[in-house]
Amino acid sequence: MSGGFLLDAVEVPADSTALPLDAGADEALYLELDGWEGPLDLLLDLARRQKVDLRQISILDLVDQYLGYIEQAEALRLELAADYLVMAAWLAYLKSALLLPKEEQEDPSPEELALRLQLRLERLGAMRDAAARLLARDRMGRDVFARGAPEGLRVDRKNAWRCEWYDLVQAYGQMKARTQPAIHMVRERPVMTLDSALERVSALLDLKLDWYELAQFLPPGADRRLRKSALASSFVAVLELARLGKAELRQAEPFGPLHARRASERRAHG
Amino acid sequence: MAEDDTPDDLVRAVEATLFAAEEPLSAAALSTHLNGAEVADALRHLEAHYGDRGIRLVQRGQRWQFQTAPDLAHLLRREKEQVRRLSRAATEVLAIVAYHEPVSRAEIESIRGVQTAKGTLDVLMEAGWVRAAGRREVPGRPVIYATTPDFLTHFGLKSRRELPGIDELRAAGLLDPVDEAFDALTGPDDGDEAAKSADEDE
Amino acid sequence: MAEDDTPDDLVRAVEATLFAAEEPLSAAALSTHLNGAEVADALRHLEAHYGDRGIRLVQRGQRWQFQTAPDLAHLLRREKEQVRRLSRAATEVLAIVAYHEPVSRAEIESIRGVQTAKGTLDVLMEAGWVRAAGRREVPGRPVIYATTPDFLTHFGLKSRRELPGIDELRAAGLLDPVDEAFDALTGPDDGDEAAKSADEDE
Repeated sequence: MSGGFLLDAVEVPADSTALPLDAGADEALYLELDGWEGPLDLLLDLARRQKVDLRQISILDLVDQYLGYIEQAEALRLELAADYLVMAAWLAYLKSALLLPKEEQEDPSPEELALRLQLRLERLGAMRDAAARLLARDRMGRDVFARGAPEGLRVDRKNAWRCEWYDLVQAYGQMKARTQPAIHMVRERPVMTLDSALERVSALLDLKLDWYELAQFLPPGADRRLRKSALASSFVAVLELARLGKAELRQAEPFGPLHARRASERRAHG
Repeated sequence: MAEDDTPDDLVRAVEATLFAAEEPLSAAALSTHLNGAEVADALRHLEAHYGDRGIRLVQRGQRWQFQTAPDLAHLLRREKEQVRRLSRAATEVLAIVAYHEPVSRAEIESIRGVQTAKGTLDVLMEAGWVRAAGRREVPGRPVIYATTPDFLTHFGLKSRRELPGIDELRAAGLLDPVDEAFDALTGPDDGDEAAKSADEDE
Repeated sequence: MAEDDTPDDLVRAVEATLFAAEEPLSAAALSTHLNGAEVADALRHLEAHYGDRGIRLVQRGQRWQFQTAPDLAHLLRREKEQVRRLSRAATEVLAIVAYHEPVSRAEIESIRGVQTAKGTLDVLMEAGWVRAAGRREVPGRPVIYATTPDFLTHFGLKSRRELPGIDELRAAGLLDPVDEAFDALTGPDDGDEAAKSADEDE
């Protein structure tokens, strides 16, 4: 509600065309103070009284009418919103510019400004007419009516559940397996114990005083799994024999072949 | 009916008034609304006109109203079927009910090792595969659940004995009565009896 | 039309569905409701059948609905005055949105020459006639507004093209911004600037 006239005391006529601009001294001055939505609205109203076709209006006359209107309001000590006064000042400037000789005009020219004002008024006028025509249409609930008590449409969603017997049985088995107490059993497999490896390695080392590669301690013809176990046990066995001073170990490089031989009596006692 | 092509003003007025009315109107009320016009002929005319259409003009008691034709009522309350796969949890619960019925919810939870959301059993009952089958006569009288004939139909089974794999599962010891928690809940004797009675039910 | 006497099943179904619906229905929604039936012919058939009756079948936007014939307004209005009164500001803003959509608040204000109170747009949005329709991709990214299908329904418009006088307004350039109209009027011989900006437009 910006830009309205802020007055309650003045009578408001039902019809805005009752506004007399050239009111005589004893004629009542009616101002439709709440009716306008800003200075452009007031200008449009004034222009409409001048001519129906906004392209034909006289801007100079319009300026005079607006300024006259503002003067009257001021004479009545009506409090005018600032934008009405700003518009009045601008229109006063426009009027003086329009009356000046052409060569003294500034840029943009007053004709240009006047044309722009007229275009704005035309556009606002067009929308005002459009709004009126829109409201005059057959409106739902005023001129035409929808059905008073429609039954309404409803779509009930119903689930058709699916499950296969395999899913059912599998779910049951897996669930049972999940909740069954767990018992872990280690499968039996061929191993060479540390004791038997110690025995075996010692016996071999005692045969001759020579370097043996670790692989030579493994039982010939053993299957892969037994060889693994025998390798691990034999390795621990040679380490144990070395710790006891009964064997010597040698390895040329990291990860190279590991060799062992019986410790000589001399070195063993030395 | 050639007269239908151009309904007269009164017929049109009655038609529109009944259409827009929020409740059925008696002939007298209609007449009052239409400035005392005689509406009986118009009502008969409209009743005939709408006789074989998707809309009917019907008289209920002394009052008239439009409604959709009865044979089209199914259009107003349509059911839309939505195929949905049973969730894993629901499948497990269904399996437990099928293998162990009748079972209480506590027993189901004890077998699954997790709490059973109430919604899971609801889904199975909505699917029509599980039903409440009375109460177990133990403290608290819990509701017990069993499968339905629809369950057998859906899985193509003549009886629960045909449940594929049940013998294998039993042989594998997967159906042995449960753990200490279950025994503690129902008492060792009850547990045995329940298992026994479940067997006898078949 | 003799064919009217015995409407076929699809026509009856469309008739009943639209009659029972609480909201206008698009042809697509109707078709979905009727298991994918092709409803365009049935709609045209019904539109013609109800052309001169007390009830009309009308298209508003993309949606169809039954409503009373406008010439019977005087019979129905007395009990059912339920249309909210719009302030002049709201009416103008509504017209500007309808004729210029999509339009930003700044553009509305530039046409009206005054600031638009926030409440004015709110009233129109609350009435369901105007909605926010995204943002304009210019600095500040202002929200832009457009009308809704309910706007068309309320004012009895098949589409925005039926807005009163919109063709004339467009032809007269009255829906173009002042700057554009100014350039169009003054043309290239109005000095360098106009010529330049005309070039830039191309």
